[in-house]
Amino acid sequence: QAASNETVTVAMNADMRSTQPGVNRDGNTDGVMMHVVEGLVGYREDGSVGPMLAERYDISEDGLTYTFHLREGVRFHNGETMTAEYVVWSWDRWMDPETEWRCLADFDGTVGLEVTGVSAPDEHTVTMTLAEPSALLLATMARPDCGVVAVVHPDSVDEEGNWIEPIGTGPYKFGRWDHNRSIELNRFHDYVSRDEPMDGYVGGKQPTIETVRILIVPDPATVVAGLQSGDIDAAMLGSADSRSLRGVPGVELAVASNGQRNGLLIQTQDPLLSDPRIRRAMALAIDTEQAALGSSEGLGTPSNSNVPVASAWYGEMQAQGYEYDPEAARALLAEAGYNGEPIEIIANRRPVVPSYNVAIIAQAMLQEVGINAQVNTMEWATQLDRYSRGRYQMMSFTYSPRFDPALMFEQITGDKRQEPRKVWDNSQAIALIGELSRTEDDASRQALVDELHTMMIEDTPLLFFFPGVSVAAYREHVEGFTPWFGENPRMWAVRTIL
Amino acid sequence: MFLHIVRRLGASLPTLFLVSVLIFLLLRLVPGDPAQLLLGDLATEQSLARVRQQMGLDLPWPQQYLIWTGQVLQGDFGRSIQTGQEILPLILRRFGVTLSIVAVAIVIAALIAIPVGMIAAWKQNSRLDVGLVAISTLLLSIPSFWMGLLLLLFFGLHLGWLPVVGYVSLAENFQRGLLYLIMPVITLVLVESGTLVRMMRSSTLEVLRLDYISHARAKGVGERTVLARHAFPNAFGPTLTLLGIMLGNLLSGIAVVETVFTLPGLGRLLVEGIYARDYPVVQGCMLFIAALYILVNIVIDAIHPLFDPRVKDT
Amino acid sequence: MSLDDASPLLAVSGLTIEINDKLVVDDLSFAVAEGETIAIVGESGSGKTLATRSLLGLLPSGVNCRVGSMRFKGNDYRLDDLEALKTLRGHSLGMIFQEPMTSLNPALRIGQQLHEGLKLHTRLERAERERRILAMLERVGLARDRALLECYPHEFSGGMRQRIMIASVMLMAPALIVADEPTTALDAVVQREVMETMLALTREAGNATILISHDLAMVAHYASRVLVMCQGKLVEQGETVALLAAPRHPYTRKLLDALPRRVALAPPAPAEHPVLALQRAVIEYAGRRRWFRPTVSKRAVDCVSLEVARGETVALVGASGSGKTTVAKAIVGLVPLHSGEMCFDGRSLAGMDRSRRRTWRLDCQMIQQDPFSSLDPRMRVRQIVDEPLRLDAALDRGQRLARVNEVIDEVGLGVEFLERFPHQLSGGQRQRVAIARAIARKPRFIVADEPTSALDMTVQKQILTLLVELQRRYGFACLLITHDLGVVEQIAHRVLVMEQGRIVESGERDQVLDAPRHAYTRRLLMSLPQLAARAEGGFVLRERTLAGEGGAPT
Amino acid sequence: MKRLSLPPLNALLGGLLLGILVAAALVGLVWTPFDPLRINILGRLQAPDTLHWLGTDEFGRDVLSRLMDAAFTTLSISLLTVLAAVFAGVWLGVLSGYLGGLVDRLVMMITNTLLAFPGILLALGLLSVLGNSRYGIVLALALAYTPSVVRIVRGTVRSLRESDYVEAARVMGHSEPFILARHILPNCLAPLIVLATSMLGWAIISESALSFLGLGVPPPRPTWGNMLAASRENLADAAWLAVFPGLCISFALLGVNLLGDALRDFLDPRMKP
Ligand SMILES: Nc1ncnc2c1ncn2[C@@H]1O[C@H](COP(=O)(O)OP(=O)(O)OP(=O)(O)O)[C@@H](O)[C@H]1O
Ligand SMILES: Nc1ncnc2c1ncn2[C@@H]1O[C@H](COP(=O)(O)OP(=O)(O)OP(=O)(O)O)[C@@H](O)[C@H]1O
Ligand SMILES: [Mg+2]
Ligand SMILES: [Mg+2]
Repeated sequence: QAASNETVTVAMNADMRSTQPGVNRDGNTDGVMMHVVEGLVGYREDGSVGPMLAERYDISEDGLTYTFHLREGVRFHNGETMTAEYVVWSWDRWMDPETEWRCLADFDGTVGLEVTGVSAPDEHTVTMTLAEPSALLLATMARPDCGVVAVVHPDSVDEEGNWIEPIGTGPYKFGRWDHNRSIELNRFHDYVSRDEPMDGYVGGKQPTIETVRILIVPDPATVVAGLQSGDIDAAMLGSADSRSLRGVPGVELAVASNGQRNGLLIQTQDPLLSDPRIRRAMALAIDTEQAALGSSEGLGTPSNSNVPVASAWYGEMQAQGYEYDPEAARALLAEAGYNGEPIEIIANRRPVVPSYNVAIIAQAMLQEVGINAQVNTMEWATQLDRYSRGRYQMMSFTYSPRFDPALMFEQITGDKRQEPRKVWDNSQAIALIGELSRTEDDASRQALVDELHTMMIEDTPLLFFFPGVSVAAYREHVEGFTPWFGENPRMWAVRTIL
Repeated sequence: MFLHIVRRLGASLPTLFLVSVLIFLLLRLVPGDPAQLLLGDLATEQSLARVRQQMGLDLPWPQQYLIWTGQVLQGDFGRSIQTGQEILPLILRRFGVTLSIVAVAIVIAALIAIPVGMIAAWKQNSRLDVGLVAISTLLLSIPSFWMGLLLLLFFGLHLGWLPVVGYVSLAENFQRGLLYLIMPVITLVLVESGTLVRMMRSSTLEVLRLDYISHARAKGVGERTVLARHAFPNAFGPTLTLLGIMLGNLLSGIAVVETVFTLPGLGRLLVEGIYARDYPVVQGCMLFIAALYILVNIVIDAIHPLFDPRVKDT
Repeated sequence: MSLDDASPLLAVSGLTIEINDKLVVDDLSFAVAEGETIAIVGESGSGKTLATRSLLGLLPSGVNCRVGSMRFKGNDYRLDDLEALKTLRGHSLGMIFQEPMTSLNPALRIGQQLHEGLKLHTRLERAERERRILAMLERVGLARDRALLECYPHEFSGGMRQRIMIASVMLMAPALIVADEPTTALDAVVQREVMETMLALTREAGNATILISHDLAMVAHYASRVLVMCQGKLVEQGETVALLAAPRHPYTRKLLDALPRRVALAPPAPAEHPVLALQRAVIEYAGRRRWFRPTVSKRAVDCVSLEVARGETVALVGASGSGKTTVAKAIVGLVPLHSGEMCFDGRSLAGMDRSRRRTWRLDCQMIQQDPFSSLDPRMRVRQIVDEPLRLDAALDRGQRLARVNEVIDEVGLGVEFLERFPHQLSGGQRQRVAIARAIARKPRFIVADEPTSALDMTVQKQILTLLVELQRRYGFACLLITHDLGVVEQIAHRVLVMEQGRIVESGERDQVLDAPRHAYTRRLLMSLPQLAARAEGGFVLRERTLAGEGGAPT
Repeated sequence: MKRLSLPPLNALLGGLLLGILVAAALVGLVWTPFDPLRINILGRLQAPDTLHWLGTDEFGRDVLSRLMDAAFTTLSISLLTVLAAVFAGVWLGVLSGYLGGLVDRLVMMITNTLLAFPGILLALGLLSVLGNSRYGIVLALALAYTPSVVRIVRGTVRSLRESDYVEAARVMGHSEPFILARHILPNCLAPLIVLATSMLGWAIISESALSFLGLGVPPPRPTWGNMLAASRENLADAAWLAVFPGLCISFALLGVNLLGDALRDFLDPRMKP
């Protein structure tokens, strides 16, 4: 902290996996990479898609051709100018099966969406053609876990095509990576910002901090200690950990809901839980507000919706959820002939999610109406294994953020015989999601989202209580370190004052 | 002696082989799929299959084992599933962190504990002795992670003297590096010296009863010399063995201390590897640790005769 | 030299040591003149060690309350003034300890240990010190070899270690040497040699010596004056010859009574077959097995034949390692015969069927050497004695109990001992329990492997008497293993002498003891000090004269 | 030098400490001030007061009740671990020490392998296989401790096998199994008891350490270790959550250590009258 804007130390709970966006990645990797690379489009604050490297885009009448008009004067970190040629090169690299891009299947028709061709008619224009119209092209391209289909310079790879290091167009250049200890990002002095104000991953970006040092600190208690002692300048925390920082001099907190959804999954094929009355009884037995506040240090926003509250798709309809009614719950249970059979709720104690808290509080409330719920904590790997095999009765689970409602519902819905990990097996819903992903008109989409919500509440294949909470904790000399829908920090907005 | 060590190492190969089989089986039996963990909650069947194939996880177990051991024999421990890093350098780097803490701690603990234990034995049943035994029993009864937490609270947070997060290696910046080592080292020193003092005390007591001590005294040898020259080498034998066991355990088992102080050591690497089902990392770590353990014991056995010439004959 | 010398070298007065309010040394006063050798005798636990150790301030930790003073070379010292006593250690007062196995530091080369004393008490150059050390090593009967100095104590035998001990003390030329049972742990022949060496050296240097022992006959040989201690008190002292001739105190008399004496034994009744016969027995121990190398086995017993008849005691004597115990183990079936034959009642064991063989096993019992390790520390005496009876199916619980009571009485212990644990018994009492266990089933044959060598003289005598008495009552045949000819004199009918696995001499007891033919037998005999009873009461030292005197100590 | 009589004091103190904890554990089986699992969202993180003597945790659960409940879990796990290790270790040790030969070599090879796996790692690995249930932990820790038992029993058996009183029993004509049961095993007891007490201490630490790493007894069932681990999130403003479980662990260890010392002195032949 020798001078303003010199260095900021941000804590991150685990190391990133690689420097290749969208290939070997996890949430942390995405968070770091979003500083280094950019795509044609990206997500806004509310989960809608906005242009980034594209100045604007047009969609043909038949919905099969997308034309992107690139911004001019944008430079790569190595000083070269970004042109359509590089966009096409990057696309080809990602679509090469050798690259093992995570989102290959999302674009090659395996899942539905199929891009048949990408070309550069001139230096500043890129066109993409689809096999069939889809509303998901832009939403998928904007996904951080796809690396926002990053536009990178070919020097990012060696002659054999092996990845070296990202040379992108982002506000920060990739600096030094000291595995498992720290990552350094250096300000890209030649960054050309958009004119709009900052909005999510898009909009204007004004990097000011010379060096961003990302410190890997797995243990939240240590992060808290580090913030107190000043060893750490800023960190995104879970709600539980932020509690001990309240009122600590020199440390400030900011809270926002993010795109995660916390809730209890129910195995609808379990002999006991296949009875919708029992599932319904559970929903009625749980006081959503208490569950949300109690398991998030009072920071969460109660909501039974699969669409997070901060999303542009969250409307009046989504605010309709379950009524807390223990009496009705008891009556339903009696009707269903429930007889105290134990029901296991699997949870894990990863510090980054409130899985355990949700399970414990739900357990207490379920027991209140006579449901013999038993929490069983497991290590995350084991729980994930159970999740993907569908081997559980109930499970306290947190879904990672999706920005588009079709993707949000796709996360939970599907045919259990084919994909045991899917929770909501309802052919009608599956059809609706298909329609949602083909529809482009916002109003019709909203109607579909509302319908899906109502169906989900009715069916009760799972119980959402609240979207994830991001708490940004930072030393008081740090400015602009704000939490948002996407959980990761955005250091291009941060400056320090001394 | 060198030849002896080599021969002992050769003799421990079957043990290492068994260890490797055990590690391998243990890991495969654990529920949890590395590919699944890598891809998270949105993995699809295709992507999973691709990752598995890439990692060679789709092959039958015996084949996987043979490939792994084959590579290990050529000095290639493979790459981490999670981060793609090469494992041997990774292990060595992490081990460096652990070693620097453990080695410093053990040396300090031994330097404190040996004289203290001997003095306690020499003054057996005196107030000093009772006090020292009480303190060391107390230290022995505080688990290292609890001790670490308390130190962290007091020196890191309350007094703010020492950094609570991060790690700087000694090679990078010696002075800053030292700061990060202080608390973990103190923790280990405190916890381990309790055991060592008691061990040294009891073996010194054993020795002080013997005739050659009386003989030395009868010759007119001063008490200090009696302790240092006559009692020490004989009393140190059992303590040395204990030190060996301790060293072996510490080099692999300070995951808890590393967790408390967020040190990127070998223990954490292993624990994180287990959480992430990073098979190659876990296998590599465990094999490395087992080999290390065997090696430490062999070396301790090899230097034992320096203190007790009788051992050589057995 | 005598007591009325104007100023003795050392005069101790009022030495009292108390442990937990119990007086273990009670107001002890004595004097030693310049160049004199005196002996302190007394049974185990009488306080000999503590009394002499306190002179150097070397009491064990926890033992410290004492009153008393001493005058040494004209200076006065209080015995509780540790610092002052420390200044005497080494160059004025030297001490040789009992146990050669633990008196040298196992971690230091003997050269270092020999140098240490000289370095402390002289200002000699290293070369000069080494010269003296080598000379001294030669004097105590070791080679004048610099290489010796590089060795560690464990590379020497017990006798050699004791010589090194002596050398290290003598090097400092102390005015007074205390030798606390310096040879008890060694075998008879070596004992004699070490003793001779030590006393020759002290005499040469004009040192005074205090010799501690429980063996009156042994010390009488060397000391001019004898002090007798009993339960911490000095009960009698005087010139050796006079004291032996006319012991006044009853305890002294008891000590003298315990001396081995040859008694006439009733010859065993003639029988058709010996109870046990061993014919050309060969016993081998397998050597360490090594891969790809032939296994070398060690022949411990080589073609030994012997017979023991009913009511007869046959003594098997020999040096340490000559194979005596091995023979015993073979007889009781603990090690197999490699070749040769063992017959029981004239019938070969090899030809017997299982049940008869078992009968033999049950009829053959053993008494072991060390009463401290031969009893299971976790069992009460009653259980121990009951053990062998459990195998007798004919006996029920009540009968067994009756037999236990009977036997315990026969070995001279009361029924009140039945509920005790071994550690609550003295050595002699333990050995009685072991004997009770051996005879409980009225065996026909007993092997006694050095049954008394761990016991002190008075107790030894009692045990041997008991054995003779029991043999008279039960008529068992007995093979007695020992290296102590004193024991042989007291109870054996016949003697077999073993050396390196072979029997080198055998015959009737008197014949072997009085006219030994083999050199080893002679050496054994020579090393046995003897006191002869005088017709008018008391004892006198007797030099053993043997026909054809031969081997001298090496 | 003044003589202080130490042995009775340490036995007394150790007995007292362990006694209190064991009593708390037993009482906790039938009665605790509050339900240890019952959450009370409104009463979270209350500092110790007259109602909740040791305060409440992040779910408003009563810390004292949880500690009492945990006492039984922790102590029973440690005890079961030691019993299991001793049981397995004695069998293997006796077989290998008494039979020698191939059996011995096999057993020693396995124990050496297990020993080369440092204890807590072995437990860590096994736990992931067995699942971190209570019995998984017992089994894993027991497996980690068995080698030390095997070693000590084997050593004792080998030395006793040749001892005078065992030979005496052989000469009497007793069968080998009889000798084993009556003479050899009882005499392994002293070193075993001493080892078992220190193992009890290790087991308490290991259980806590495993819980600390998130691999121990799965919450919500409390153990001292997982309570301590959970306390870290609120370390700065709810220190009692860390202090009391830590104290319990330390007291238990202190008790075990003191009692172990007293036992060692008592079993030492030199200390016998
Ligand atoms: N360290 C000690 N602590 C307590 N009592 C002791 C200690 N050493 C000796 N004693 C007791 O003091 C008494 C005298 O012992 P001491 O060793 O002087 O006997 P001793 O005549 O040398 O016997 P021995 O012939 O067996 O060597 C004995 O009753 C013994 O039990
Ligand atoms: N178990 C064994 N294995 C190998 N060699 C042995 C064994 N027991 C004894 N020996 C050897 O056999 C020889 C005879 O031993 P034994 O014990 O019979 O002698 P001993 O005459 O009883 O001696 P001591 O008087 O010392 O008791 C010795 O050289 C000894 O080293
Ligand atoms: Mg003595
Ligand atoms: Mg023998």
